[in-house]
Amino acid sequence: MTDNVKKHETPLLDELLKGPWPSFVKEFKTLQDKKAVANDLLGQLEYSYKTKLGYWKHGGIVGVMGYGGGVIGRYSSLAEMFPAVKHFHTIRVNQPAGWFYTSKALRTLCDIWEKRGSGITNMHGSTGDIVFLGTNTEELEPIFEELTKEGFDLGGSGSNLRTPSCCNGQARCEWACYDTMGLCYDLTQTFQDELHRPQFPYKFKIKMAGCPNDCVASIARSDLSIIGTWRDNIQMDQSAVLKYASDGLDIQKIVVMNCPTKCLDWNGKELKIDNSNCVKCMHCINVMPKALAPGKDRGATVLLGSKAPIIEGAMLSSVLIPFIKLEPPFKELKDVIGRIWEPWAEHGKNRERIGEFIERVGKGNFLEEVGIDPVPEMVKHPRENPYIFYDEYLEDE
Amino acid sequence: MTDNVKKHETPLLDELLKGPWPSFVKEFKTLQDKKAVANDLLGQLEYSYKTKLGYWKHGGIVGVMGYGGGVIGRYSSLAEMFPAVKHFHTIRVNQPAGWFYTSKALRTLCDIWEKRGSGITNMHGSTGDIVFLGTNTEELEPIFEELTKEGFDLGGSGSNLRTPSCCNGQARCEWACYDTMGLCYDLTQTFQDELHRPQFPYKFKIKMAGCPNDCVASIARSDLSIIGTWRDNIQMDQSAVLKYASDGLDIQKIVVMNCPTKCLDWNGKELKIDNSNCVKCMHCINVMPKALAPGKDRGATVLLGSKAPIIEGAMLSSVLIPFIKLEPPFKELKDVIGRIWEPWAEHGKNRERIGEFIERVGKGNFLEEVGIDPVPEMVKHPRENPYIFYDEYLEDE
Amino acid sequence: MSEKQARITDIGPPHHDKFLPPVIKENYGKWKYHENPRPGVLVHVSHSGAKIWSVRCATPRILSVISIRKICELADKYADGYLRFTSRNNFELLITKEANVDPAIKEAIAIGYPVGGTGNSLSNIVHTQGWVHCHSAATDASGVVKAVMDELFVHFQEQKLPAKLRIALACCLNMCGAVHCSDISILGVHRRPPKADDANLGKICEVPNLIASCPTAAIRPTTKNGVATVEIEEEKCMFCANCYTVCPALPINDALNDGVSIWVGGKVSNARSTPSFSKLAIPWLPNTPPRWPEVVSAVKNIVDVWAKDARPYERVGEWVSRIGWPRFFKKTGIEFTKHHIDDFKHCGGTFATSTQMRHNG
Amino acid sequence: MSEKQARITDIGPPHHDKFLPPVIKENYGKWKYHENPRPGVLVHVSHSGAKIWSVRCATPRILSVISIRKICELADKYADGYLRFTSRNNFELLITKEANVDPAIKEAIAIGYPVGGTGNSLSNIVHTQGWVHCHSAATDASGVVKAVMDELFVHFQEQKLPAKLRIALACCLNMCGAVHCSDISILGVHRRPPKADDANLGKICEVPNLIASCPTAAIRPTTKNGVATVEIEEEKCMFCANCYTVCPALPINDALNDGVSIWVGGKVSNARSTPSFSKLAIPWLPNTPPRWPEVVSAVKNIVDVWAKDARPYERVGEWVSRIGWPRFFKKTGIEFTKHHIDDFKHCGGTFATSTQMRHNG
Ligand code: SRM
Ligand code: SRM
Ligand code: SRM
Ligand code: SRM
Ligand code: SF4
Ligand code: SF4
Ligand code: SF4
Ligand code: SF4
Ligand code: SF4
Ligand code: SF4
Ligand code: SF4
Ligand code: SF4
Repeated sequence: MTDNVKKHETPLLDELLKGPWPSFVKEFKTLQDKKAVANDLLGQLEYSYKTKLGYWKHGGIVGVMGYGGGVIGRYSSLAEMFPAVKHFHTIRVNQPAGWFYTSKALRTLCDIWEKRGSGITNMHGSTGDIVFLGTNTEELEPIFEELTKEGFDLGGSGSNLRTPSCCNGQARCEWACYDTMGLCYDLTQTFQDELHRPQFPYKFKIKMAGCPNDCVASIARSDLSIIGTWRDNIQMDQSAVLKYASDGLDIQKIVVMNCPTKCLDWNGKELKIDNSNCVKCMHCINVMPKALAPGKDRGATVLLGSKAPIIEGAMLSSVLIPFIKLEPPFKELKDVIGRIWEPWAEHGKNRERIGEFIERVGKGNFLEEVGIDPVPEMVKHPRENPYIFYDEYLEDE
Repeated sequence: MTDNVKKHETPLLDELLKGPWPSFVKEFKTLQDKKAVANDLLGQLEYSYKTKLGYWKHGGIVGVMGYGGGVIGRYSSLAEMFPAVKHFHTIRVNQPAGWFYTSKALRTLCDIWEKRGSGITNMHGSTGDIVFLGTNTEELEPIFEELTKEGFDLGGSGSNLRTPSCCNGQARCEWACYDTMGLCYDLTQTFQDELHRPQFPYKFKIKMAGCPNDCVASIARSDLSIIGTWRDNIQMDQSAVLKYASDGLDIQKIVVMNCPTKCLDWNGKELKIDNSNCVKCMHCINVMPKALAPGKDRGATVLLGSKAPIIEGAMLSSVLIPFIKLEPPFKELKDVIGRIWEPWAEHGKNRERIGEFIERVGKGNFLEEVGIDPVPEMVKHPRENPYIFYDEYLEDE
Repeated sequence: MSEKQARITDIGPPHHDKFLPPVIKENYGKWKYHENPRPGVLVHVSHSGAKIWSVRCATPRILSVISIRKICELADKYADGYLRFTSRNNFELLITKEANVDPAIKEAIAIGYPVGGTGNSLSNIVHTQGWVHCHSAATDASGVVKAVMDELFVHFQEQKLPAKLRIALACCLNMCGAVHCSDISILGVHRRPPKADDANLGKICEVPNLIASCPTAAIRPTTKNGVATVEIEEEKCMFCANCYTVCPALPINDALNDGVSIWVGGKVSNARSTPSFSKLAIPWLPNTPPRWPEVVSAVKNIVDVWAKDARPYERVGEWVSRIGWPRFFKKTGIEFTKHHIDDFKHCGGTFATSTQMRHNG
Repeated sequence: MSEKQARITDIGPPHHDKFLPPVIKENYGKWKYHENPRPGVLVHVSHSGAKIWSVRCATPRILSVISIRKICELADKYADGYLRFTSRNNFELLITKEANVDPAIKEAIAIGYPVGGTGNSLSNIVHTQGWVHCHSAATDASGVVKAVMDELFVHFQEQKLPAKLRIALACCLNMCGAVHCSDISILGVHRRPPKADDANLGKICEVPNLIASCPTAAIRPTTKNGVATVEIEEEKCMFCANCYTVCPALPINDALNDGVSIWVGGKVSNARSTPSFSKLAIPWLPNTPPRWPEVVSAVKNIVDVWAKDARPYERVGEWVSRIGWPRFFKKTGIEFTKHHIDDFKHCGGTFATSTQMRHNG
């Protein structure tokens, strides 16, 4: 113990030291002797487990100078019992794209955080940040200074652009239809101002996945979802298909029958793909990675608007651009991003996500504003109700 | 011409005397010489064709004594040009179930209508009524008297039960899973009061189809849709199946591949049905009526709430009772109808159809009120949003 | 009191038993199967071996008593006076003797009632009043129907379509014809906000009710020339005419801008796919009486493309489900506009929330 | 000004290039295929023939600097110091020499980081803060995750499930974990309306804002003991806690009635079926720390039934789509209640509008 405080007993939490899955309680315990904050966190959590209630208070804006995000202020409502967690703010540190690290970089982060905070992290937060869990208001500036000196910066929070994130893409995946990590880095740098200074009606998230498997759940968890895909034919190595078959894969049952548009045909000797009906779902490729691959004319589908349910119900992102080529410097995409932010930033209501905004003003109107032509790929099906806001009409001559 | 009025020229409408499809203009023309009202109707319609506008006015309650429905009041706004259609009310006459007639009965109706109205009808209106198109306020009572003397009564309009209708069912269809016409007659008689005297927040329609083909569009066009179905296995005559095959029917392509749950299996010699997965869609039976038939344990699915779009968007009826046996005197069904009317009649807003009412108060609450247990058959899928109105909770002891 | 008793009320319709041919009465509920020997003719066969032939004849739905009497004669001559009407406004002669079938057909056709509409064909168009009787109509009903059926007549007579084809028409958004669930729907639409009859509105209508009737809150109270009336916020109006239903002093008809929209892909039966709503294909076509050539050719085009492309038993909506909406628009050459994208209350559910797409289709 | 310049801001994250192993740099964008030699291990093969092995190890997501340093040692020893974390909070050792793979696995397991989560297995549970850090939590996050993963551990280690199994947890309706689209979701829920802290509310919160924050208009202004506060119309409250987010003086936590709901059948990938939301399976289970036995067995039950019944590559939602919801409830023995029937704004679309049903299933 750095401070001379009594180690809290945690009989309930100790139950969670048992079992094969790695224990978060152990993580706290490794620091309990070293840090009063870890000890008091354990104490308060044990108290939560006993009483079945949380004891954190939100509110009160804390942060670093000039930034409007990156820190979540949090205070214990049991500060008298657990004084070391009286302040317990988290810091969101912008992760490197694809969450790649060297041990050296990680150790640098550890050193800063051990010195100036609880020593406890989330690797990573749900949005993708490195989350430093628990520190005092006074430590914020020093931490920020030390982080930036080492080349790290804060991530987003509040009504900002949130930290963009992406799958590991071309770094380690054969299916990536564009350079997710390159784009993620580029957008993060391009939009530093939007990331650090609130200028939107509410949060805005960007996630990038290299192919329709969507390994970062971008279609469900980001206002802007950029998902790799291709326009031409699936690449196929017929002999590798045969190898899968002779190795025992039931191609008919496992592959063909699961194709959503039934555009595969397998006669035991040859796999045929009616590519004009392939909807690029990835399934056949997923099952036979050595035989099939996305086509060569690659790019991405851009979708807008996903979010959690508060308050109109959850949304999935919906198609904005069916296909876009994505090569550095990603000019067309950045241009589109600027254009979609504009009407939302101007006309969005407080705490209205862009998906909600689009539903409120009408996707057709939104497209007009943004200068994108409506195409049927944007809808599951055309409208079923007759409430058309006609805006053209004839006038008597 | 009964009256000495000039026959209107109708050059535009005359265009519609041409062509192979039967012409409604011809129907008017057959009476133009006999009836001023037909002549003026033609005149006004020609004027509409010329100006591309309608010239009817609604409003003003007209009807027969003691009834709150059955007559739609209508007035020409061009009465000076076309005095014979100054009043042009329609009368809805309750059709016999299944729209069966003898020539004798039809002639009786014709005689009454030729004497007391325009002589023009709709056989039938969209709800199912015999529609007498166009008469004066003064004729309403005499017509009613003459109709009832001949055994006919008025149908519904306004915030009433509307005229129930049904497919021809067991009268001429091998697939009818219950006696649609019997039930239709019975319900119409049982609910005469509701049919003739407004006692609901808005209209209420009942349509009955003998099987899931739904030849009266009940699932789309009636607040209460009663659609025949069965619970046991499809009846099959294997030799008749083979006959279809040898006559050239591609059973695999036309029947098996179109089964929504893929529960059919055809090996060229035998058709197998996994009845536990059959959803009673009728398709296979429709294609091979001589080989397949609905099972023997027959009854109906009861669904609630369909309607046209005004004003919240169109609705299809949704499942209330997955399966109900329907034998005279249909006690259980009538009981349910009474129970569903109660909360709606009491708490429904003005011009709120029952489907809208259910969405507003919550289907779960509605079921509780009506005393029907919720079952998963009622939903496409359980709720996706977390906004649960929990109504049970624990209290400290 | 005695007078009241003399008056007959609440008797309901006559019992159908009175109108059933004997063979139906005897075989009620005992039918075993049916055949469709030729377009327009069904023969139902009972477990007892008994048969009944139905000959289905088209009507324009609007029938004068003169015509009904002619139809009665036909029924008397070939069907012992028994006939019925169908849920799509055709009539069916119910014939007991096979030998009567062909002569009945011949005579029906001769006196102007074409035979067909059975099996995988186009049957009669379910429709509504239009300018013949309704105050609310944005187009005529019967005229459009006649023009369309003249053009598609062969599909009524033959059974060469991939599946049943159900067309419906409604002359306004009230949709008295089942256009919300039809293979192809023709719907009369307004495109201009109602114009208040300021002088009379206050007298005829209750302003608060009127304001409440507008689903988009486009109606605001105002005073003009000293009398209470309303004004319509044009941007908010979606031309539903609900206000006009509530208040006749708010006419919405507009000769130049009323017109017709086309919808596709709805269905009612539970066969194969579940019942579904029609979807917007063409937002607006002009009202061009007497024969609405734009509407006719738009409908014909859709029918032609579908008939050529669909698999057997694939209804219009099922066909589009298989090929996808982008291809529907491509194949039919119909333009996709912002109006096709739902912007009403529950629009979110209609947006494409997946990357699944035919990029090289 | 000079001070301001000295301060480094807006530099963004370090470029990932600095952190990529040489083999990845050289083969960036050139990978040809991958294999999955054993659970937890992937080998990606480049068009150049180069290979990289990834060994995936579980973490509890909450990591102390002590543990991170241990992981760094592991990376130094077997992976030249290169590692990454995944989108589900596992870490992956990026190994260039095949010979290092087995020893790395052995040591990872030995120091407490089990290897697995690849292929058709259960990977780590995406989750949130819970009582460890969030004011809003209706349940703990990490504790429930630990208890569930202990029970389902074999599915992390093996790849014998029909398809990938994605479980997520969020401690309140804000759903910071992607529970709205997961195979199985565990969601903390409140069941009692917030209780106004009358004495302080007026001081801390703006009442009009607060009233506006309630989606069901359940909050009404009132005065108690002379101070402005609000009261909650209990019948209208759906326990969303949006008011509490806006105003800390409206605590909604309730030790007895907060608990956990279970959701199933969501997914994110576009593979086979399109992305879809999770659906309610169990409306409420009690909060029973430290090991939430009711929640654990409810999740295990669903996994067991699915694992036994589903076809290969059938995610939970795809399986239910095939067998139908009635059977899901039957097979899992979960009770269907009125709470399962949607009654929120767009509920109509979730009602069964067809007669298609497995009556004898
Ligand atoms: C830390 C984190 C959860 C975690 O344990 O990982 C988190 C934590 C909070 N989220 Fe979140 N959200 C986190 C990712 C998400 C995600 C997932 C994602 O980004 O992929 C979502 C769902 C996607 C979305 O954006 O809709 C999410 C949807 C919300 C919402 C609902 C927003 C909505 O529009 O529906 C709220 C409510 C709000 O904004 O008031 C919210 C609010 C919050 C607050 C700020 C609540 C509060 O007022 O205190 C939480 C702070 C907790 C704390 O103690 O730090 N959080 N939040 C995640 C951020 C870490 C990071 O930066 O990496
Ligand atoms: C490492 C990671 C990306 C990253 O940048 O971090 C990743 C990596 C791979 N994913 Fe993924 N996926 C990763 C999260 C996801 C997610 C996101 C999530 O879980 O939140 C999804 C969407 C899940 C969903 O649909 O709900 C995801 C859906 C897939 C799929 C589609 C699965 C399906 O059938 O629906 C595949 C294809 C497959 O495995 O057949 C896939 C395939 C792959 C491949 C095989 C791609 C490749 O060739 O390298 C990688 C190894 C998969 C494996 O575990 O066997 N990956 N993958 C993520 C690992 C998370 C983890 O630690 O377990
Ligand atoms: C006559 C008929 C159309 C026809 O040509 O067949 C008809 C005609 C009218 N309908 Fe209808 N509806 C007729 C069947 C329908 C149907 C179809 C059905 O019943 O199967 C519907 C759609 C199903 C439904 O009930 O939703 C229908 C949905 C409406 C609506 C929209 C109701 C809604 O809740 O969305 C209105 C508007 C209203 O009630 O104010 C309406 C209103 C009207 C009014 C009363 C409009 C008015 O205020 O004047 C029309 C009187 C026209 C006239 O000149 O007589 N009519 N109406 C049909 C009744 C004949 C009969 O009794 O057999
Ligand atoms: C006479 C009539 C019922 C009545 O009481 O009036 C009727 C009678 C028959 N229908 Fe129907 N249907 C009748 C309206 C309907 C309707 C309602 C409508 O069109 O508004 C439908 C629902 C349409 C829809 O889904 O939008 C309907 C959907 C069917 C189906 C399912 C078709 C499909 O594949 O979706 C069948 C089965 C079949 O034909 O394969 C069917 C089959 C039949 C059979 C074969 C039943 C039988 O064994 O007797 C009858 C002859 C059909 C034929 O035309 O070849 N009937 N049938 C109606 C004739 C209307 C007309 O004049 O054309
Ligand atoms: S989303 Fe596609 S490209 Fe990215 S890691 Fe997953 S499978 Fe690979
Ligand atoms: S990617 Fe999907 S849609 Fe395309 S062929 Fe393969 S399984 Fe079929
Ligand atoms: S609904 Fe069924 S029972 Fe009634 S006529 Fe149509 S096919 Fe026959
Ligand atoms: S009735 Fe429909 S679901 Fe049942 S076996 Fe026949 S085609 Fe399949
Ligand atoms: S659809 Fe409209 S215009 Fe046509 S009859 Fe019905 S209410 Fe009148
Ligand atoms: S037409 Fe409809 S939207 Fe327009 S003012 Fe009238 S009620 Fe409102
Ligand atoms: S889900 Fe709710 S309780 Fe959990 S971290 Fe997010 S906001 Fe906090
Ligand atoms: S919890 Fe939600 S519904 Fe209840 S009062 Fe607060 S904001 Fe309103």
